[in-house]
Amino acid sequence: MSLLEVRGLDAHYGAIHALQRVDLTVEKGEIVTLIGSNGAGKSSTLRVLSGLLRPTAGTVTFDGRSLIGLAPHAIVRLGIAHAPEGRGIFGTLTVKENLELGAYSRSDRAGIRADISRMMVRFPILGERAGQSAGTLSGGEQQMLAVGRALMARPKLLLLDEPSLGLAPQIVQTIFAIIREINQEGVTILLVEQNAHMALRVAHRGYVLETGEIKMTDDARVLAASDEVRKAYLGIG
Amino acid sequence: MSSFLQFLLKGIAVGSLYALLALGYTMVYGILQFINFAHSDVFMLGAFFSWRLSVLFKINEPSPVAATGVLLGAMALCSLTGFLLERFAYRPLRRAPRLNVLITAIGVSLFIENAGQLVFGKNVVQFPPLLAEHTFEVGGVRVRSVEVIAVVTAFALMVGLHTLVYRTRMGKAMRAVSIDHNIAGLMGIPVDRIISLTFVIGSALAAAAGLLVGITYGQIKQPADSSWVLYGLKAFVAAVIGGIGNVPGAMLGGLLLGLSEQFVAGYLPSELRDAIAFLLLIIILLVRPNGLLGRRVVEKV
Amino acid sequence: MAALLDVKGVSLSFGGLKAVADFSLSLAEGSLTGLIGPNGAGKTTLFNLLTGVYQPDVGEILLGGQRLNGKRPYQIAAAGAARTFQNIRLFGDLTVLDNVRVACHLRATRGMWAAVLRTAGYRNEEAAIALRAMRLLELFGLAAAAGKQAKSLPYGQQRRLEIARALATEPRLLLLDEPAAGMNPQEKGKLRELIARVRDEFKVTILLIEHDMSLVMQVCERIAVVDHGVKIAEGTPGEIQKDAKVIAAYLGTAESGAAAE
Amino acid sequence: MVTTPQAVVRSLLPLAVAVGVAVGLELLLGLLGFYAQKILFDIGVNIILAVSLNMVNGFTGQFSIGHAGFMALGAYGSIVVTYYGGYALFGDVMMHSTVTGYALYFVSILVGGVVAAGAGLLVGLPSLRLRGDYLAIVTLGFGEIIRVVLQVSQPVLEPSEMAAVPWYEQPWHLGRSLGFVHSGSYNTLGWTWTAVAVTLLVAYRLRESTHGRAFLSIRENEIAAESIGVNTTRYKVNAFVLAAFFAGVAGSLFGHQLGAGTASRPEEFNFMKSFEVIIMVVLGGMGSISGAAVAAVALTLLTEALRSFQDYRMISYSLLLVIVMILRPQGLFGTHEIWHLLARFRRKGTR
Repeated sequence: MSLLEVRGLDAHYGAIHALQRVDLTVEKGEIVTLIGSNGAGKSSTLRVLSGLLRPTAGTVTFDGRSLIGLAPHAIVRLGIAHAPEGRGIFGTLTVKENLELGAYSRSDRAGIRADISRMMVRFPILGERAGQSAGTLSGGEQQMLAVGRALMARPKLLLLDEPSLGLAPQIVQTIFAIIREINQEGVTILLVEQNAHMALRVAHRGYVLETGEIKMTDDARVLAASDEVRKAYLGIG
Repeated sequence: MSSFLQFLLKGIAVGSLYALLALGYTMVYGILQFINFAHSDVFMLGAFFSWRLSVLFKINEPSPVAATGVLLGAMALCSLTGFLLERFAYRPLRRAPRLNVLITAIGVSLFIENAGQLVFGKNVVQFPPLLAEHTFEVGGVRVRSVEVIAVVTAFALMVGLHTLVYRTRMGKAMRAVSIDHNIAGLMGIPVDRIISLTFVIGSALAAAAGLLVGITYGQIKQPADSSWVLYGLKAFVAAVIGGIGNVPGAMLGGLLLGLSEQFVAGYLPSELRDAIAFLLLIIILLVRPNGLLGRRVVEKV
Repeated sequence: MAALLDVKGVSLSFGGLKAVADFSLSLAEGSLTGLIGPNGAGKTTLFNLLTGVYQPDVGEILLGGQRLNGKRPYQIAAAGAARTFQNIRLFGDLTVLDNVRVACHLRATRGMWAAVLRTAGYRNEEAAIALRAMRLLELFGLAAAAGKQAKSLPYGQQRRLEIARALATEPRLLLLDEPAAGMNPQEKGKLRELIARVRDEFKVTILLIEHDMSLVMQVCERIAVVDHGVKIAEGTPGEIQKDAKVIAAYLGTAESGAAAE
Repeated sequence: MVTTPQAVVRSLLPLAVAVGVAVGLELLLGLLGFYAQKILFDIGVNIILAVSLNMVNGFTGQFSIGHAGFMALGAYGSIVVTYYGGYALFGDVMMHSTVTGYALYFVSILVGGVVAAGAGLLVGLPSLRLRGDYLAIVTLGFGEIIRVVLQVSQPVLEPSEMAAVPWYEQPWHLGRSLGFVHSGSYNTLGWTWTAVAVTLLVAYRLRESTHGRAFLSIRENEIAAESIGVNTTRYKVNAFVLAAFFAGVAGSLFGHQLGAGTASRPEEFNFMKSFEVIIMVVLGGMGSISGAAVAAVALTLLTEALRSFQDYRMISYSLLLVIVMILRPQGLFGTHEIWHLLARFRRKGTR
């Protein structure tokens, strides 16, 4: 059985049909990426998975349990963490408080403390800035914090929405290296990216979304080589 | 000089009650961005519950133990009221336009006032003497013991709230919810439960304010008397002056308002006292739209 | 040709973050220019600067020689710049027709008294407004939906209505913020034709933010590329496609850029 | 909607009907009892209040919850004209049922409106910087300030005292918290309902015009409104000024009603009065002129019908308000006019 199974998902924003009969699966241990242009429904898919958007039809099964109708906090408890688009850092709280909030669903104090220390080793900048309010971090640092904070929940599945957004190329490289690392440590990842090229390089499989529908799905290398994808999403020409 | 000191002390006494009430407004506004108009009614209920509890347990003589008991009882009842209020009136409107929420709050407020009128009657109620009344003379200034106790109680509760919000896991969750409901949910924070909790805590503080007002003035006016709403509105103004959503701001605003009222009433026609809050509000909002301790919020386009 | 829009060394910071840095751009009258760059590069911020939602920290913005610095959005609209929004901002409860009619307000001259007294001049003007609004709706294929509430339209039509509304202000400069977002290939094809047609029929200068590369490359004469608030390249579509800096900005590394060519 | 001759006729309809009703009422005046007159009078004043408040809350989507303050200014402003102005004109403070007397009354209504409109400008100005609830609390506060200031005014001058007080100080003698108990009962149903007709007509024509659409665009999306050239600041202030003017007119009528002796007390204009008007606007539907008017009629009648159940009246009102907000958040008529809904209903019927 797949870790995540989505069948026939539909979602609306008012009159706007954001998702139409979306099917997708994520196997344990994979990195799966959703690519597509702005407004194609990538973020909406993640929002449904983490309970922020109520679907109008379809089923979502995670680890054998249905997620439909669950509140976001209940979904976190089941093992899905979502690092949202725009990072969603609590700017007026300190870096350390942000990390602590990431572990809100856990009650093992010692484990949380150990994980915070681990995050500060993995992301040294977060250790240096632990007592500062998170709003003073740069874009790249905030992204590190967003990823670190999501990992604090010890998720089975990590949803990452546009981790490269607005970041300089070197930092994007770093972020993607971290994504691969996290995956090798056993966290399954569903990655939404506008930077299709990077996403397809790091992912095992990919889905191409267009106007709320899945247009294509395949092995990431196959997608990266496909003419259609190269033309539409791999940039230029 | 002695009258100056008198106004100062009285201002602190009244101001700390405003501050206690302002905390409830500021917490709800911080989390849901709306004026909980019914907060002044929870405050009113706090006074009436205290009175009824005293009558029920036949407390006719001053007793600190009994007073504490009444306080806790009133806090529990008001907390329940606040919880029900949020659950059944406000939660269905979580995604509704803000004007709707505001109007619902006004509706709930009118409902509680008029229902309270039926339950508690329409007469001024003599408040039982829960605490012994002493008057001290300090440097030509009269100080009432109940006022001192009111100020001390109010400050103790405020310090408690401050600790809760800034030192505990729950407080961290409350602050996270007030920044962004969705993101807070993604952290695994049960947002609805935190919102309920905010109402419960704010209502408990309002109950305390209600009891303290009863003790201080010795009598309480009928539930639908406009003075209750006015008191509440002024407390909200205090919260805005201090910077909405900001706990120390609410305390600062409350004290500032209490002091200005006492000085205005002392040196100018006393009827003007009720106008000063709003005058202060308009001036502060025009000069510092986010209040004294508030932060600037950039609007996203 | 004289420049219609002249952006001279504009910068804007939010807190410590430089959203737009020393940005310059000059648009010839009647030109159709694309503004591209990765998400978060500062393109929409630039639109907000051009339309007075934000004010630049330094630099100068000129429209037809008129300085726009310090002007409020409605004044800039009056000066001749109209825009659409990335996250559609229609008047949802109003009808489709009213969404366009309200934008005709800008060029209306009759006052409130005339409206209350329903003078002949006012009635003529209202009739002219209604006529013009209907024409715009016809051009955009929305005439059949004129009486519907704007919020009830599907995505693609909402985007088109926003463009129609912007045009109703009779702009000289039209700023389109991701007009193709959320459209399917057929709708995008139609949009491409529509943009070209709007430019020719209304004689407007167009600046277009768009992520769909094929659309940008086909419809634009010139393209400016922004990354981290800085303009990293400007030129014809052909030149841009070969620019190493652009490829790096989009693809992370130059080496992988070659693979995508 | 294209302006056709039919449209003009239709837009004239409310005025024609209402003036007809006004004249009819005037003629029937002798036949009606005091009580019936009072109810018709209250209905008229409430319609003006609700329709005018709707210009701010319904058209532009701003929160004004201090409408009673403007009404108070209108009432006091106009009474000052008929009382002190009347003394200057006639040498006594009696009511003069003459052409000059009624001309004076007409002027006083306008003065009441203008005084309130001036205050509307003052309140409208903060709306440039304040949004939503903050604006609401400022409007409410402003209303309260007006009430408190009226309470600290000087006692009304008796004719014998007039000479001792210079004319420019006289308007400050407003009767403290007792109220201005000496106003003449100039107002009649004819005056009231003509004012109702004018209010409805102005509201309707304005909303259907390019200016009205500018108002509505602010309610719908302020940033988009600015982007298409609507000076949102100016229009918000305009809405406040207009709404205040008509509230002032309503106050002028109210201040000169039959047996007005006890009416114009500062306490009459507290925030409860403002809330009553809001309830009408909200129940009728934000932005719906006919909705606000119908709600004003219904609630005024209901208030009378439930007068002997006073205790339960406010309870049921407030419950009604909460239930409507939860179940039908757009109000009974939403942004539609009654005839739109009727037309839709008819279409459904024939299908």
